[in-house]
Parts: sequence; structure tokens; C-alpha cells
Amino acid sequence: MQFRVYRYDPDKDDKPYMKDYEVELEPTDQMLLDALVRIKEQDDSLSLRRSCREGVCGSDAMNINGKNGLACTTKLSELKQPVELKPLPGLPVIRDLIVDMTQFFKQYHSIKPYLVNNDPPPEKERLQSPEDREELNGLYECILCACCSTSCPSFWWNPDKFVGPAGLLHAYRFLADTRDQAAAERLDNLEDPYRLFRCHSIMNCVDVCPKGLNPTEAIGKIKTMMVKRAV
Amino acid sequence: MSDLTVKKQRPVWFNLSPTNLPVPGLVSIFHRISGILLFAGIIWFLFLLDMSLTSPLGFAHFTSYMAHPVVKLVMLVLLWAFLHHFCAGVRYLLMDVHIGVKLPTARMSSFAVFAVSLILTVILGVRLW
Amino acid sequence: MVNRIVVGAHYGLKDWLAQRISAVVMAAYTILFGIVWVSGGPFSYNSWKSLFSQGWMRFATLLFVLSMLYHAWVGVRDIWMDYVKNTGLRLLLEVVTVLWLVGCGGWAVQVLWRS
Amino acid sequence: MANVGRNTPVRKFDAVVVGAGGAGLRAALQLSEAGLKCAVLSKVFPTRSHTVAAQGGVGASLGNMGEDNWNWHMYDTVKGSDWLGDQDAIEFMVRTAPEVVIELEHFGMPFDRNEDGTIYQRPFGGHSMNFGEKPVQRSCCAADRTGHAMLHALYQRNVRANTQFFVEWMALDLIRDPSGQVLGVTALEMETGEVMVFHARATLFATGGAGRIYTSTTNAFINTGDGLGMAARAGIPLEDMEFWQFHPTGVAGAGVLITEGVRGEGGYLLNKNGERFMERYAPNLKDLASRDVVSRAMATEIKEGRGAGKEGDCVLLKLDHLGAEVIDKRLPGIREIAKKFANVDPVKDPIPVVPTVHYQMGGIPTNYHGEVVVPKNGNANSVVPGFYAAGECGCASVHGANRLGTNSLTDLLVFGKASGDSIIRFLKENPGLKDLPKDAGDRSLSRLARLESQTNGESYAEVAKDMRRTMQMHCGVFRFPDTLAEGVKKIREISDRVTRTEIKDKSKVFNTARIEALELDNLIEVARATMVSADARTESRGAHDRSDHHERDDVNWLKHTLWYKEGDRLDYKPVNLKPLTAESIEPKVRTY
Repeated sequence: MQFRVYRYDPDKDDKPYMKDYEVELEPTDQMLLDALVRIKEQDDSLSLRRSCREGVCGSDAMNINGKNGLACTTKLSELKQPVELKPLPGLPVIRDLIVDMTQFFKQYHSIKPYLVNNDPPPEKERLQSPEDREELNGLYECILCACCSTSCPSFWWNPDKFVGPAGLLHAYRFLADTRDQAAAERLDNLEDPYRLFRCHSIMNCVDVCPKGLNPTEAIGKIKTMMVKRAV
Repeated sequence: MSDLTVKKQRPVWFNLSPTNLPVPGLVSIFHRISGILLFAGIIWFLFLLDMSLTSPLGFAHFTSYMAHPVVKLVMLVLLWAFLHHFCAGVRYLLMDVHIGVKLPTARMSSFAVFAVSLILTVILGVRLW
Repeated sequence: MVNRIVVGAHYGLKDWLAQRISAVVMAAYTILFGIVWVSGGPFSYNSWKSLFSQGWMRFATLLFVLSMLYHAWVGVRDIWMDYVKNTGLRLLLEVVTVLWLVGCGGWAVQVLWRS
Repeated sequence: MANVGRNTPVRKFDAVVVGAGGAGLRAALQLSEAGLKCAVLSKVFPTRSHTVAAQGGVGASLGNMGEDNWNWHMYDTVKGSDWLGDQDAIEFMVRTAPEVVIELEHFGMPFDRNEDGTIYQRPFGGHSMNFGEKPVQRSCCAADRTGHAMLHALYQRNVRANTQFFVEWMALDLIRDPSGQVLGVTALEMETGEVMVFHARATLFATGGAGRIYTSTTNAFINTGDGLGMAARAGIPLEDMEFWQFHPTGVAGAGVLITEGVRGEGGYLLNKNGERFMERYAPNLKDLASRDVVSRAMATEIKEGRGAGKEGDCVLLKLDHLGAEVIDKRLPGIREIAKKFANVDPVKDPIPVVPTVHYQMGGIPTNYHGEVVVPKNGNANSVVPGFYAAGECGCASVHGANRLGTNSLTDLLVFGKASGDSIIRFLKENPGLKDLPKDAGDRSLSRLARLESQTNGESYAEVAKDMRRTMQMHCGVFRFPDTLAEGVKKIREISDRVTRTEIKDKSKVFNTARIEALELDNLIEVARATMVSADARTESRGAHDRSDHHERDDVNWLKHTLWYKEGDRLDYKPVNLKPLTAESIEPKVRTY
């Protein structure tokens, strides 16, 4: 099977280039990550992040034939050859397929991604009805792989100011949690022309999310909460 | 520490090829392009409105001006821009009230935006010509 | 690097909402205009002129123009925000945009209310 | 590599935590909230740690679904461990479990709920009511993404507590002074290739397991036993390394985990004749018997020609009878995995599964405070000052010869927190920071220098492959005396080859070849410990099943193995059968 991979090692390369690989696959090699492991056996200088190989840790996000996705859950049989692999768009490349995710996590941290409840904790669990818990479905499953944010043009142009789909999905995860008491501050934190309102419902994020989540929908719900608060 | 050891500016690539853009993304970028065209067209529309409403003579000027093929072409482009912006806008308004935000519907509605705005452009364009 | 994100230019919602409301106004006007256009007789100076001399039409058109100006302002500003990274240049472009739109608005009023 | 020299930079901390999975994060939280200056090192961004892959739940006798109490949980855990677990640690764990689960809920963990708003609990393998009578609902879960939800909640709480993370730093070696006290670690910043000394008054290892010593494992690529390798190189023994849990339900071929929660929710296993074979092996708990029992039953079915699939090398996990609604609500991740990795939709078809290496019961020996203990001057459990271990890399030992499902998450919460508390105590009692020994960074620097200058060596990937193959062939579900003996020989040869591995890539920047070669140094210690310990233990207990000694032998083998790297030496220490307050649970025949 044929691959074209983005290569860049600041230690020796002036600028990035595409390198071709031809790999013999075993019948057990189902996913793109399996093929990348074989390429690495040929050429140990190819660098990429990977860990759980089952789509739950979010390490091996990359741009596959023009679309962001996880190498470990992308089936080889569904890929057009030569498979073109590039790092996630819009983030600075450290090396090969490894990008610097500082900006992405900075935005995630900026939404205060933790439950705030200042009541003294009860002896037992804080009660939550199954219906209220259901509100968190489609939100808490995010694996922070950055496929969404790095496919979002608004995030490309303002990564320092726009929170991006992943961060906003998490923001809504806490806004939607009946146990959280910081809704007002959370909305204040986003009431800004850049932080939330750079989202133009382009929906690239939804198109690429390997977990099938819908940041656009979550962002819409944040906007509705804001309108309800203001009007 | 890493800040000190980074000698070179790290490269960044942007996934700009329109062939990589999903249909909802295409609707969005055309929404922006059509918006820019309409913004530029505001002054021209005002000029036309002014001309057509000044006097019967101005109106005559206006009709002959409008008959010019180049003007017609510009008009056609702006007509498309308006219709696309209109249809896409309606789609966004619906999404703002949480209608059609799931991926399959969003894809379908994007196709619909392109189809409806182009069909309307053709129909109105034929009338205009 | 100091981890600092400056937030709180509290006009995001206002502009976003205004853009939606102005869009609805313009959409309504467009449909209204379409109906008038289709139901009206042949297109002539007199019919055209008399349409725009009616009070309600002037009022509706004025609303449309105002909506359009605000709508265009937010939309164009969004574009500057995305693509122009230099703050000084962005401010300049935003000022020019506002002045331009205000000028257009003035002209529109003049066109509509010229007897 | 220019930075390999004597002038390695040093940073000082109150405590350094190696690993940012569940145990590391829980401990770090304790330390940060106590206002200590604490560094957390992790090879990956914290939410990518392997805790994220835990599915079925965390065990705690909350009693939300009916009667339950810690005595029952304790009995199940001791019985599950095949009496190799230390009963003081087990009592401590099961009694603390409800408290740490409730805490986690307060941190924001999105547990599933019952109608009355309490945490939903599901049945799980080996967990029973009234001392083995019938299954109990004890596993607190968030759909089938409990580990993911837990890891994120813990990370988020650490963000709130301003914990200082060193992300994509790989710890290389433990620093001990001549008295044996631990004074931190050396570590490599992956992005730059720089080495730094983390000089600390207390060091906690929470580096997780080492399933990557096997070919077929549910474990992530990062599970390379780094803590165990570092400890072994520093002269610390590894305890009970012969006990490796084979999870009954790994997706055939891919090795990806299918939670026991599937069986907890009512799924069951079938052989090729469509027979629910677990009824024969465990008439009482059937498919919810403990994992070693189920895995052996599956391997027996396959061996005796009743395996399903084209090659007859798997069995089938049926759950379609649960209905799409239950599957989508309680097991959505499983449906996703089955579709992706097994190409079946479990709503319609059964999933082909095989027993797959999953969890290491052994590890760095600790007491129930998370303090690392080694035999010294006649005391089998003498504390190594300044050194702690928690989570899968530690061995308290609560899992003994076989871990119950859900007890791993309980383990990492309970002992993560306990070791954090122990560190806080230790730091209060021992204010000053002892000087670093002169040779603090030497071992790491020479390892790096060796890799840097190695020529005509073997590819690290080839050697690693041979190691995994050897472990898989010689130390599987069923173990045979001759293959074990041969395995010891082979693994020693491979161990030699590891000292001559070569990397082609010499770049400083994010050199993953170097990382993998360094990981292999750790893996091979774990592999050797496993093979040598397994070869020596001539009985069958829990996950360790020998063809020449089918029975458990409490007379000779009711004891923990301790393996020392130096000369592959083995030592043993007694199992603690005396709980803290409860009555001792005396060994008896184990049936489910």
C-alpha cells in the first residue's frame, strides 16, 4: 500500500517535504495506525504520537487524505491511495506528524474545565436525575484529540482568541451539568466577540469528530443560554 | 525550557484546498464571499435606485443602462450572491433555533441551499434577461 | 510564557443577536418586495415612483436599509477580525467600514425622501 | 547528543509523581491541595493515560441497588485473589472505596444515575452478595466509559488545584543515595531531547502496567512498565510478577477490550455449538465468575475444538438479546468498538472474543499506605524512605493472583489518595532535602550515550517483537514446565540483545525511536521478572495455571514472589492473612 507522509525534522530539514512509502501489509493490519507502525519499522525516524490504538486516548489525530481523523480508527480499506498524511492543520509542527498543542489546551483550560459547586459536599453523592444526567451525553465523551478545533477555519485565524469547538463543547458540558453553580461566570467568560461568537456554524468540527460529537449543537445551546439570560 | 531550545520558526500548514471542505463548509465560505459581493454592491444598488427614482429621464437612463450585457452579468452575479446569502442565512437562522444541527440534516440542507439558490438565480435570471 | 487570556469585550451577544434580527427584517422585506413586484403591473417609472412614495414603503425600505447597514457592519467586521492581524490596521479598516456604511445610509435616506 | 554531560540541569520539588493516570492524578491532587510543590511527569498528555480505556466501572459497596457492604466486597476480593492478596490492604481498600467514589462524584464525574438520583451500579464478575451467594450490583459506572470519565474528572480537578504538569517527559531512572533513600528521578523532555534531574523529597511511581511485554494485549502502546524497569534497575524487587490477568473478552485479532460490563448487563459467552458453556465451569455465577476462571474456560473450549470463527480460535459474546435501547444507553462504546474492530453490530450479531493480556497483578511491593517496602535486616516489609508506588505499577497487594473487574479503578483511587497522604506525612516529619549523590544522573546518561553511539546493533523493533512473541508463546493462559524453562532461557538471551539495540534516528527533537528503545529497557525487566517468577512457582493459583501442578498449594506457595534484577534472584515473603479489623478469611477451595 502506498503512502505520502509529511516529514519535517527541525534538526536537519529547512522546510517540510512529502515522503513516499510503500508498505507490505499483513492481513491483521486493519487500521491506518497498523500501517504507520509498519512504516516506522522501515524508517524509525518517522515520528507520531499514539497510545491506546482504540480511539479513546486521542493521541494519533492527523490529517488523512485531507480530513482530520484518528489513525487508529481509520480503516485502511476505506482509504484512497496514495494515502496522504499530514499533521493537524493550523498548529505549529514540532516534527513530522507531531504538532504543538499548547494553544489548543490553553483554550481548553480557559473555560475552567472543572465542576464548580461551593456548597459543602454532602456525605453521599450529589443527586442528579437520569434525565439531567442524560444532558451530559454527547459532551463528556470528548477525548481532546483536537480534530475538531484544527479543522475549524475560525480557530485557524484566531487560535489565541477563539475558544474553538473542543473548548466550547467542554464549556457547555459544565453549563449543562445540574451540579455546577458557575453558569453565570461561565457565560460571562464567553460573552465576547471572539471567544464564542467566532463560531459561524461551519460544522467542519462535526464532520471530523471521531467520537461523533456535535460541538456546533453545543455552541448553539450556549448562545441560547446567553440570549435567555440577556433578554 | 522549550522556548529557549526552539531555534526555528515552526511550520504551520492550513487545510485550504476547497476539495477538502465538506459541503456545509462550502456553504459557509460562499456565505462569506456572497456577503462581500453584496457589501460592495450596496453603493451600486443605491446608485441604481437613485437613478431610477430621480425623473422619467433618469428612469429611461436606468432601463437602457440595465440592458447593457456587462451590467446584466454583474446583476446576475449579485443576484446569485443575494439568493445564496438569503438561503444560507435562512438555514443558519433555523440552526440558531436548533433545527437541523445534526450532521446528516446539516449536509442535506447545505445541498439544498446550493440547489435552491442556483435554481432561483436561473429562473430570475431568465426573467431579467 | 505567561498563561493569560484577555476576555470580556462584552458585545459579542449584542452584535450576534442584532445580526440575526436584522436578517429576519431583511428577509421579510425581501418577501414583501417580491410579492409587490409580482402582483404589480408592468414596470414603469410611474408605478415604480408611486411605490416608493407611499409612506409604508418608505418606512419598510428604511428599516431594510438600517438592518442591512448593521448586518453588513457585523459581517464585514467579522472578516477583518479573521484575516487582519495588525490591530492598528484592523481599527482603521473598521472605521472606514463604519464611515462608508453611514455614508451609504445617508444617501439612502436622501433617495427615499426626495419628493 | 550534546547535552549528555555532567552539567545536567536540576530542579527541586517537594514531591515528584511519575505518571498521570488515575493513581498519579489522584495522588497529585492530594499533594497540590495540601499546597506542596509537586511535579507530575507524564509521557503523554494526562487525559491520554491508559486509565482512559477502563470501561466497566469502579467497585464500591455503596449499596445503591440493594443491600451491600464492605465485608462482602472484601470476601469477593480475597477469594478473587485466590488468597494471595494481603488482607490488611484489601480491607483498607474496600472500606475506603465508597468514600473515594463519592469524592469523585463531587469532583464532577458524570456517573450514570438511578431514578432516585443516586449513582447507578451494575453487576460485575466475581462480585457477589452474602459471600458468594449470587451476583451483586457494585460497579459504579459512566456508561462503558468509566475510566475516561474518571480520568478527565481527575485531570480537571487537578487543573483547578493548579498542579504542575511536565507533559511529554519520560522518567528514565530512579535516584537513590547510598543509604537507599529515594531522591527523585532523571527524566527526558521528549520535545527537545534534554535530560533533567527532578530532585525531590518524595517520589511516587504511578506508571501503570506493562501489558506491552505480550503480543496480544488490551494495553496501550505506552504501557511499558517504566516504573518497574526503573525500580528494578535501582535494586528494588518486583513482587508477584508471574500473575498476569487475561481478560476474557478482547476482540479476536485486534485485542481491543470489551468490558465485562457486557456480561454484567446480561450478555453471555457461546461456543461454536451455541452452548452457554460457562454454566458448566461456574454453575453459580456463570459468565460472571472471576476473570481467570472465565479465561481458562474459554481457552479450554477453544483447545477442545469447540471454538467459533473460521479458525475455531475464538468464542462468541452474545448481547443482542439486551436490545438496542439498553446497548445504546449502557454500552455505547462497545457498540462502536465492535463495529470498528470486529466488523459486527452487537445489536444483531455476537462479538468474536479471545482471552487477552490485560492487567499485571504484581508490581513494586508496597504496604497499604503506598510506601514501597523491601526485605531488609530480617524485616520483610521495611520501608524505602521517600519512595511510593500506586496503581497498576504498585503491588499492595490487593489483587493477589487474580484481580476482580472494577477493583483496578478502586485500587488507583484508594492508593493514589493514600500514597498522597503518606507523602504529606513523610514531608512533615522529614523537612530537609538531602543532597543528590554525585552519580545521580549517570545511569540515565550512560544509557542515552550507549544508544547514541551504538553501531552494528539490532533494530529495537525486532528485539521487542521477539520479546513479545516469546512471552506470548511461553507464558500464556496455560503454562507448561518445559516451555517455561525454555522461555527463561530465551528471555535471558533477548535481555542480552536489548543491551545492543540501535536507533537510526539521532535527532534531538521528539525522537520516538529513542523513546521506544528506552521503553524496551523497562519492558525487558518486566518480561524477565515474569518468566523467571512463573517458572519457579510450581502450583496453580489465580491467573497462574501450570499443567504439571493443577492445584493450589497453600503449604508451599501461600507466599509472595520477589524478583531481583541482580542475577534474576528470587526471594519470597509471607502473605498477610490478617486484616486490620475484620476476621481473617481462611483459604478454602475456590469455586464460582
